[in-house]
Amino acid sequence: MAESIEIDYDWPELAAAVLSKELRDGETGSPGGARSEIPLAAARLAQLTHAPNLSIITSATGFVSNINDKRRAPLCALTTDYRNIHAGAEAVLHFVSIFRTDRDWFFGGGLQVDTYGNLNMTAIGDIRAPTLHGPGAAGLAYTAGAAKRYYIYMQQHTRRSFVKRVDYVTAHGYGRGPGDRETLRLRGGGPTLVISPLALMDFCPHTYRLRLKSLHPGVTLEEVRDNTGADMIVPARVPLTRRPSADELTLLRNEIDREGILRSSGRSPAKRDAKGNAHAATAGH
Amino acid sequence: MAESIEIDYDWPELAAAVLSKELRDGETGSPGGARSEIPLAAARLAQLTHAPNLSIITSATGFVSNINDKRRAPLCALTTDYRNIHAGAEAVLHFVSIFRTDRDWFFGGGLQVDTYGNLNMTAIGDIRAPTLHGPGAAGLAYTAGAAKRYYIYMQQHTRRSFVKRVDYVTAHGYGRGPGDRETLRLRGGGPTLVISPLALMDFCPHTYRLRLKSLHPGVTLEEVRDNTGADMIVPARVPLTRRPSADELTLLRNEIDREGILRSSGRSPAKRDAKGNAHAATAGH
Amino acid sequence: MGNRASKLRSVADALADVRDGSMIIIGGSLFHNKPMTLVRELVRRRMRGLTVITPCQASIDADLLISAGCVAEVRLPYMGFDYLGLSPGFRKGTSDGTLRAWECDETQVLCALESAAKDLPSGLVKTGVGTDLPRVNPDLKEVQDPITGEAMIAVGAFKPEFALLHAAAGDMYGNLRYPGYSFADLIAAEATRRSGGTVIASVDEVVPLSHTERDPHRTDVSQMLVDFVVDAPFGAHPCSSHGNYQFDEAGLQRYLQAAREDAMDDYVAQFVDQVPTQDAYLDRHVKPSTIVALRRGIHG
Amino acid sequence: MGNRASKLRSVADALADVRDGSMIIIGGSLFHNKPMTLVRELVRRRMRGLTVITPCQASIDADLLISAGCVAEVRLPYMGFDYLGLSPGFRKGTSDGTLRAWECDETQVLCALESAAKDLPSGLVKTGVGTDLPRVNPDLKEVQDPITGEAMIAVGAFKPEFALLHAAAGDMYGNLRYPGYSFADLIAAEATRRSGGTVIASVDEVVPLSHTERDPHRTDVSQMLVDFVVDAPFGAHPCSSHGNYQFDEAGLQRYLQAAREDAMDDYVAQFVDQVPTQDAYLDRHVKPSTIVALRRGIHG
Repeated sequence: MAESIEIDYDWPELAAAVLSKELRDGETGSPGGARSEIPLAAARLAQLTHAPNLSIITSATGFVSNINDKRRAPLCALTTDYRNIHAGAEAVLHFVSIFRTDRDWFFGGGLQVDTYGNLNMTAIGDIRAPTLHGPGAAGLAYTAGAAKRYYIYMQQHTRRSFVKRVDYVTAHGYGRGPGDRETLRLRGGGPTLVISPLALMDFCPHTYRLRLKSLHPGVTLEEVRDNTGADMIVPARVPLTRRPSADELTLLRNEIDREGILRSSGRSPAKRDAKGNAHAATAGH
Repeated sequence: MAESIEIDYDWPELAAAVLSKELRDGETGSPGGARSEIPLAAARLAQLTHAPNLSIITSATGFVSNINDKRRAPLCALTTDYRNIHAGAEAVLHFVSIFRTDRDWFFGGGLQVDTYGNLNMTAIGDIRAPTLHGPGAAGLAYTAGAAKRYYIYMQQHTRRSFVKRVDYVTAHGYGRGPGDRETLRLRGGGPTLVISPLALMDFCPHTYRLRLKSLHPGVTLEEVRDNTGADMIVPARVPLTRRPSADELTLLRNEIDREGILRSSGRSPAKRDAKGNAHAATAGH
Repeated sequence: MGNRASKLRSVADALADVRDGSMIIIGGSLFHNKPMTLVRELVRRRMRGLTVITPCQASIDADLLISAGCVAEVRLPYMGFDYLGLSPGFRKGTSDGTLRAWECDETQVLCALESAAKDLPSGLVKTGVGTDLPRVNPDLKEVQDPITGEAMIAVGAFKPEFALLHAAAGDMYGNLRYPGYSFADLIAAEATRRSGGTVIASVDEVVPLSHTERDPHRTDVSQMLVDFVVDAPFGAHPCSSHGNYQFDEAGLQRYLQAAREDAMDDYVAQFVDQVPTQDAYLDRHVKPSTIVALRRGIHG
Repeated sequence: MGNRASKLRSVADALADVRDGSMIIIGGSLFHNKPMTLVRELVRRRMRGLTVITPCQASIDADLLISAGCVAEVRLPYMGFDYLGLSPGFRKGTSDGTLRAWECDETQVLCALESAAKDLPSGLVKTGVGTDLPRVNPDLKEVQDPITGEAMIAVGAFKPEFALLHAAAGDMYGNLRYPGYSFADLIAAEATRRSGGTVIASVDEVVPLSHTERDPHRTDVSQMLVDFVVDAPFGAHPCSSHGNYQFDEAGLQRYLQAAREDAMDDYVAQFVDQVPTQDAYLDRHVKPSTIVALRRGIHG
């Protein structure tokens, strides 16, 4: 179940194009997570196309940026790389101010995501002697509660990463279903989409359960089913995920990601298997 | 009881010299209050003499300064005057950071001070329809609780300003006596000295009551008694307040206050009566 | 590819949504960075029943609004004219009962704004324990610290509907820069925006985006917090634009003089109604030599 | 007239008071602004039982201390090497039970530091409500908001005894400047100083006071918060001094490689014990062409 997929673009490019369309003009958000180059490329692509008034706060630093009408900037594998956050910067927020402004959206991932979009960044197994201690919450617990909406992107799509119930709730998605966020008076609306190397998923508006939305080109329904441990709703008809358009790929490759970071798993080996095994670590916000 | 005093210096100069000696090298503090030029001159005098490592945070702004080895700066009537706070500035604190650092000392005043060093900046009479609504707490309630120690300087010394019990406790001094600060777990040690146009006072270490410490040259004990409504302890022998030395006056007049602000009640008429009637308003920190 | 949208607005358009009874927060402190062009517009419109918050010190900004009958309640830690005297409108309003004063220390206002900026219902302060503040202001609730049990005061978040600020410079997208001190303008903007409110900044000068880009560390308030920018040269007069020009003591004295002479209607007529634009205000009330002197004063 | 006292100290003198079991906070984030010269000194002294706090992300800083056996407990929201992999010492210590992890989100650490900086016993956050964080960390206390009653989490103040920071530039009195981002170094310093602790900053360059005076707005940490300044050129290596030089990926990989090969004793011998000074460290482990490349990398 680990055959490699050969396509004319890499899934990070597909992910960047798909996620870009989710971001609306005038919004403010934070690209974050383990491969922050994906959401950062998505946000910059949005700024250069339909959302010129989008504000980016690069995660974990207070640099507020907009790349329109600025000199070209590199896309870096590390969120907090100086070159990454300096690009298009118009303000530098005091650290405490980072948590004093609304986020319309953010992006995050984790070791595990479950049926109700809860994320685990903390540990696999018993917390007192975990099989694997993850990197920790970072700011994920905060932003999952505070941002108006958020997008989950998972680097691997396996039964170990898409589970019925996370071993440990680092970030509350929809908890155990409808009403949980409201009861706890969490601020934001919860996760909107999940994207993996195999598929795009959303959440059923009635049950709040994970729901298959589209299959990435070249991926079969069986492959997704076999690799998903979560109780995912699979509709009768599942379309294909929209491929990046020629214009999007041109902007991504000529303007946003000239170094080809999106096509090379950051600085790691260039190709990965269907489960996206390339990165070991995941940053939380 | 309002005869004017003729001396070869004005009481603000005397106050600046006396208070200067209270400030120790390496400390951090805020000159504040209604005539902030007095404590600011005191702090700058300290920096130029025995306390070259004293840090000044000019009240209500985050400019941290030390005038040693800097170009000469004016002394301004208004605490927050740009020229005042820019002088010797080495850092500008974010507003929230102003309240996130220790103060070894600060200076404040009020409409009323009472037997136990409580200050009223809020109102005379019933708060619901006050005879006089003062300017308000400013930051006095905070600093009186937080600073390690503080100095009260009163612009007027009358039975209306030195009272048995303030009409309204804006800033808690020693409350109703020993143990009050400890019970409430207030942070700092409370008021150390009170200076007025007539005298210098401290607090009895056992009863925490106001205690006459020295009479300013030219002031009689009767004059102080007649003008004090508080239950002030008067020791058998009351010395004279130390006059500013020639060196201190030289530094004050040639280096710190070349404009003569201390000798002119700010920008108001140059002479005032024994009760210090010159300024109407009092700022709190 | 779209173009970024300018946030430049006329003073009337920028303030169009302010309603009688709105809760507004005014930036600056004392005689500094007061958005007087914006304040005069509220007077011109004869707003009623406003709640006015200032995180630092208030002077002519809130007092003019009070004197013109616009204000029902103030929440401010200091109200006065420092060495120039007490605040005439405030004194009158508090004495005759037409004005509610929400008694507070500046750290309590700060706590209320920080709570709003963090999207939290309240915050805790030590300030006020042992004072009469909680006795006269029931919104300052005496509580115990949840971990140690010690006496504390809980302050509920403020939710300002409008923040009115004045900066020396801003670009058309709303990045604001203050050459002197920005006082609590940032937290005022953060609290207002996170409460769903609108942030309106007047600026002495609209500068190109390249000025902002040159040193983003010196942007005091980011465009993401600012809704509208109003081009208002010397828009803080008679207050200072801190580090840009000094306050005009004579201008402040004219106001205090009018109050003493019970001539506030005349003052409003001359300084507000008869000068509908900032240009008209400047031409009538500020001589070029005054402008020169106020700018020169910065240096010393 | 006295002279101002220099705060410049050798690394050994600056850290002389750190004891086994001390609570220390390390500034910077991930691969940036990590005071590695100071960290190596703690390893050199074979400190034991430290509690290590990082307000942002930890990587080689905390992991080296853990691997060298210096740490009993960590309080940090993220521990890892981002795209380079997981944190080897941390993984090992948490699996075999030799290391306590105080599970948290960065806003909870921030709350604990803000409370300390405000001299308050605790603060409230919404973060963690509905998660397993309070279940596994009893210091995160589930409470109700004192005004609205809604579910909140109270976090007690941290009282760090030492803060270890790295800045690109500082004057001899301790005014620190960061050309890039200063992350949470300011709140770390504020919390430490207000708790009675000691703030120690290494700097790539000691600059004259005139640099500080030229633009006081760009001083990120004021001298009043800093106790000691250590002159440590490239003192963050193999991490970046943000905006001054880039992190050295190969240098980080050497550490991870040593961990993979179970050769941490060798690593400590070569990178710590055998290079007792920063000069010796640089001469042995950083080539001039690497320095050039890391500095050039900033612009590109």
